[in-house]
Amino acid sequence: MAQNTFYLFARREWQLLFRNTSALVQPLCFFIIIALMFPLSLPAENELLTRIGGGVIWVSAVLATLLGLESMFRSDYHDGALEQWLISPRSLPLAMLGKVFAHWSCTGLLLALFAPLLCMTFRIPPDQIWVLFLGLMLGTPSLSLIGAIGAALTVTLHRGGVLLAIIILPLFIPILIFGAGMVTQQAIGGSTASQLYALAAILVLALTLSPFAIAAALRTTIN
Amino acid sequence: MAQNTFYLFARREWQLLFRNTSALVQPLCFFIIIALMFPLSLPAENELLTRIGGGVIWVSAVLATLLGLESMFRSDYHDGALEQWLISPRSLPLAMLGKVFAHWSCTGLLLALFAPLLCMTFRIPPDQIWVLFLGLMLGTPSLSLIGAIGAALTVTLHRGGVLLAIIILPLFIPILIFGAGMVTQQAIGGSTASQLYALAAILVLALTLSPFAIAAALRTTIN
Amino acid sequence: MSQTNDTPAMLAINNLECSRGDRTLFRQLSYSINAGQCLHIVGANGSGKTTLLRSVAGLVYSPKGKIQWQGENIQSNPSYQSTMIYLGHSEGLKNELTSVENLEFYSCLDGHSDQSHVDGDLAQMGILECADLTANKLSFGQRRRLAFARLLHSKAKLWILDEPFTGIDDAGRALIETICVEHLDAQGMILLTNHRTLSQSRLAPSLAVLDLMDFQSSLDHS
Amino acid sequence: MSQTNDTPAMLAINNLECSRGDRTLFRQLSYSINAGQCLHIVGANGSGKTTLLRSVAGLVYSPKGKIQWQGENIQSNPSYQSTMIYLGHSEGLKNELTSVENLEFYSCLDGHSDQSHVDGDLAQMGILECADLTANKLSFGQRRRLAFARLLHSKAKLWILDEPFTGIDDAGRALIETICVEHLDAQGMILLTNHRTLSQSRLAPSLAVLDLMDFQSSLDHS
Amino acid sequence: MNLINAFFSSIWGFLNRSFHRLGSPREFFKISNYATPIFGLLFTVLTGYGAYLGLFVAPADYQQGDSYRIIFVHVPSAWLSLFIYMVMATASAIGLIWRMKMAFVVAICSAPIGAAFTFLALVTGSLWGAPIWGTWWEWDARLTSELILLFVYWGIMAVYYAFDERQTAERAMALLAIVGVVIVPIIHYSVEWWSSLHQGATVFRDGGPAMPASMLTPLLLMALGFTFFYGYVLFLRARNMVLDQERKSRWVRELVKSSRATGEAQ
Ligand code: HEM
Ligand SMILES: Nc1ncnc2c1ncn2[C@@H]1O[C@H](COP(=O)(O)OP(=O)(O)OP(=O)(O)O)[C@@H](O)[C@H]1O
Ligand SMILES: Nc1ncnc2c1ncn2[C@@H]1O[C@H](COP(=O)(O)OP(=O)(O)OP(=O)(O)O)[C@@H](O)[C@H]1O
Ligand SMILES: [Mg+2]
Ligand SMILES: [Mg+2]
Repeated sequence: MAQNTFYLFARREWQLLFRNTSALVQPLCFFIIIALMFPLSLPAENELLTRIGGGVIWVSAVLATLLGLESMFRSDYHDGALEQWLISPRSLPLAMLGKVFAHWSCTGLLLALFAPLLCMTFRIPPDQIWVLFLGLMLGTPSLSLIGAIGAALTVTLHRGGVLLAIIILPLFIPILIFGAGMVTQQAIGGSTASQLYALAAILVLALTLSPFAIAAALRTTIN
Repeated sequence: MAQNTFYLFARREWQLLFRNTSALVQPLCFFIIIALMFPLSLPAENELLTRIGGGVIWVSAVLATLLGLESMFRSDYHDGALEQWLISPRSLPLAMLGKVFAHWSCTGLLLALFAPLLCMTFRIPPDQIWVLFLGLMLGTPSLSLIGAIGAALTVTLHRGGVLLAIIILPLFIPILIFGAGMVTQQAIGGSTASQLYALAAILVLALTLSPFAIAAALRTTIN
Repeated sequence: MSQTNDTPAMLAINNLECSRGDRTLFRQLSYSINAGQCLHIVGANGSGKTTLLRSVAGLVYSPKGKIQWQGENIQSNPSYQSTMIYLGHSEGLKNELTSVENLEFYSCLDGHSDQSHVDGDLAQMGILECADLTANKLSFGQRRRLAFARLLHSKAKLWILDEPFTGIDDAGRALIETICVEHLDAQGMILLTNHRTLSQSRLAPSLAVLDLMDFQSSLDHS
Repeated sequence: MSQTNDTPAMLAINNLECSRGDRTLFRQLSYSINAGQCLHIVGANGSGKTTLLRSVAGLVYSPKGKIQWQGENIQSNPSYQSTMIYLGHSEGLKNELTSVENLEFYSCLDGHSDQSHVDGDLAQMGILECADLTANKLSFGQRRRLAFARLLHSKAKLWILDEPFTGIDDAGRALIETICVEHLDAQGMILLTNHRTLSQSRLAPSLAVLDLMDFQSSLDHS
Repeated sequence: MNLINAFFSSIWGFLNRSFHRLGSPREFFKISNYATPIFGLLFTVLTGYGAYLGLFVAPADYQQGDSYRIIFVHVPSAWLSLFIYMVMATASAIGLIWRMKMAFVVAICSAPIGAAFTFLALVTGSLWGAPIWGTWWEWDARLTSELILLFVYWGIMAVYYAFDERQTAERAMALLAIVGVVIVPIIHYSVEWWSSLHQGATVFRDGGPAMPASMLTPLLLMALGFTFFYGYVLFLRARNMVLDQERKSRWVRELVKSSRATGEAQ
């Protein structure tokens, strides 16, 4: 039954996400549009874009994740589904892990897969692209997991979206620093190992702890 | 009665916004956090930040506005308040203008007032700060007005937030280009008049047309 | 349907047809309501009662058929909108505002320039103790009562009430019936749905019943 | 309150006190329910019925008093949770999923490995025609019926139903009463609220009534 | 005077009538029976001849050699991406104002075609840019605004498919299409308003086209051909949509019956 819970919730989330196919590509489009805003708002110089490209893509990924998080539990709260999960005998942390996994697979994973193409338009050299990709693959699951805690904490609040951003963005910043730092290091020919390990460590921590934190947050806020 | 409608809706929005004071400063915090993410994710060079600072602040302002837009009509839709406005004899465009005005006064206006401080931390020269401030004061009302059309169109949709971003960001981009372009022009000593006029023209257009578009969008999506 | 054709009806529904998706809910529905009448719409779950009420309120537009108020179409007709109130399942209350603030807003919206009656209205609906509670703290029945408080001082002639008695206790039901009777006595009109018969209630004397079933059977013939 | 003390009650509420904000809703509420019993909780709007039901469901925690299931506290007690179903005003249906998908999810959640009964359940609740409509298109009553379809094949012993008959037509009410009676006959337990008396209904034989008024009067004494 | 009056009123009457005929799905379907093959034919002839002239007859450019010949695809598709948007916005406005079903059909069927032409303009432009500018992508005003146009098209389609009630979807899409129309002048004038890599107006400019006739003729032929292609695909898509929307109406059922009958007869 335990494995089932994970699958049950992941499948439900996928069902909801695939219901309108446009919802599926939306985080991706959003990511691209944000990343596009920069070249438009900066002085037109090629070399500038190449230098800041990695950072811009990381910031876009963080913001795209953030925008998707807002709606993660909101409708479940309003239609009473959340209550039902809380009083069900299923393991809530496992259920939430399933939900977050499905959510990530349609946001973070997609972003990471698409980022290399975006990098090319910024004329980022291939070795840096590779590092960026690796960083996103390791970093975005942590973003989703940590972000879900914030989403759970703010679900009952009116205008929770903005509060969510404020409590979650500071937590995202270490991931952002390591991820973007990797690209910068690679650009100056330094070693990226330490940042890589840090990202991996954060991921392991997030994977083991945040499901419980999400469940606890939901239990606290719903009553 | 006409003037009243504007005031009635603006006051209601302010009541809601001031209800929890933390909601009030949230767009501002969000704006600051986004703007600060960049220095963290870029190679550490002072001169780089000064050059891209204006663009970064504009992008942050656009994103902060966007995040606030999502919740603009959502709760009114869910609790049935929107229906009541639609069938009331009051002029819906005027009511919506009031609502957007109150909304802007707590997001765009605040951002514009605060932006100069942020600029100083990026070491942007005072003449550019002045231009940036002017641009934001002219540009953010248009952002709120145009964004509200998108918010009205997507209010009934699940995961509307991301769709909202996709349909609205392309429309924001001209404003972004003009606003950020002003700062770049000022930096290279060019004339900023044409961008200024463009922003003013967009604002006049948005002020006159978008209330009707918002009302039409609401009438379309609610049934 | 007994209609006297010499006095023009206040609200006239003419050959109305409503469809949702592929399904036609009812067809060729004609009815008119005159001052002082209360029309009770009955029908099974999903038969289209709410859709009918929303059409009359102008929230749902159906290209087939006409709904007229004093001879004019109701679509974007401000003189109709200012004399009509619709209360459905969602009450239109803001969770973050208190009961008083919520009621004051609607009182303004309905065109009252003076809001001093609000406290009295809350007292009359038996929720004065909740006056300063934000609406999300109210119980289900208290929310409904708050929504109905709007009727107490309304100048509207036509009330459209979707299942007004849901979630309301016996005392509240008697109260609402009284309010409705007073409204009817003042030549008001009421359009309502309710799953229980109202023939035992105080509304009975001015009650007319419209069964949506009658307009569905015609669907099979075509 | 007549209680036989020799058989241990299935569900025992002991000296429960619930407050919301500054207000104490009820105090020193003790009651126990045995297999085959249906407890009807009555009280005016805002008296605390919903709060009591949510406490028993484990959604509201009150530090004063105890709620026990077969002698164990109900808080985070999986064996209790797997034998209890709570249906409140919000049905927990996802607007974007169809009726079938919604029901299948709950059937999985309740531990059924096989979902073939879902269509039959919908038919029994009279909403088979809406099987492939997404839930946001259902009428108010159809939503309620869909929520109740979950009870048909549930293995839960204790049903907690908050105003189960709201928005449901006469046929549906008879249906739900029948389902409840069958559940009680199979030694199930029901805790429900309803604003109308149930003494005329088919539930009457196994009905007990708990008036929250009785536990509010004690508030004045203290 | 009277004559002129009569002349104009008869023209007005004709326009009015054809407007209303086109407005009825059934009439549209009848007209499209004839129009579709004609558009298809015109498209093949014009594009074929234009391509022949462009690829084999027109002289090679003295600077760019043969690589410039991509102009015969790039410019028409870029023009069409804007033209189709204008058609879509106009149709949307007509639909919203006169509640005309067919206008919405035209608008929503145009969106993917317009998006396709925008995409084609982007691809051919960057293919062309690679040898000319030494880069296949540049964040410059014309290029970026064209990219934004692609997103606007996508947004419009996303909005249409996000609603499941058709009436709502149509009207929401139409509103967005009208609001988005600001992007068209921005794209068109971008080369003048911002200093841009992209070259300025070459064909439609004051003082006539800055292009030899041997290049201009195939270019215009191709553009006309592409326009007929748009009309052709639009008719095909619109026919399908009309049949789907009106599947319950009597004339569609009769149509199906009769086509079955002829199918069986054969
Ligand atoms: C990805 C890159 C490109 C994009 C997105 C693009 C986009 C466009 C657009 C939108 C137009 C129509 C403008 C209007 O009608 O107002 C246009 C026209 C044109 N483009 Fe490009 N273009 C690209 C690259 C190029 C290149 C590399 C060349 C050759 C040097 C070129 C040559 C032309 C010419 C000659 C016209 C016709 C100008 C006129 O008379 O209006 N384009 N392009
Ligand atoms: N897209 C659709 N396709 C088919 N049927 C639909 C669609 N949308 C709504 N419906 C049906 O339309 C009807 C709407 O009914 P409405 O809400 O008016 O019912 P009602 O009489 O108020 O019912 P209740 O007593 O439950 O409140 C429902 O039967 C619903 O299933
Ligand atoms: N923060 C608070 N301060 C004071 N009173 C509160 C607060 N929150 C809730 N209440 C009160 O608690 C009660 C909650 O009642 P509950 O929802 O349990 O009532 P109920 O008996 O189910 O009523 P109904 O018949 O209307 O459904 C309400 O009277 C409400 O006004
Ligand atoms: Mg209904
Ligand atoms: Mg209750």
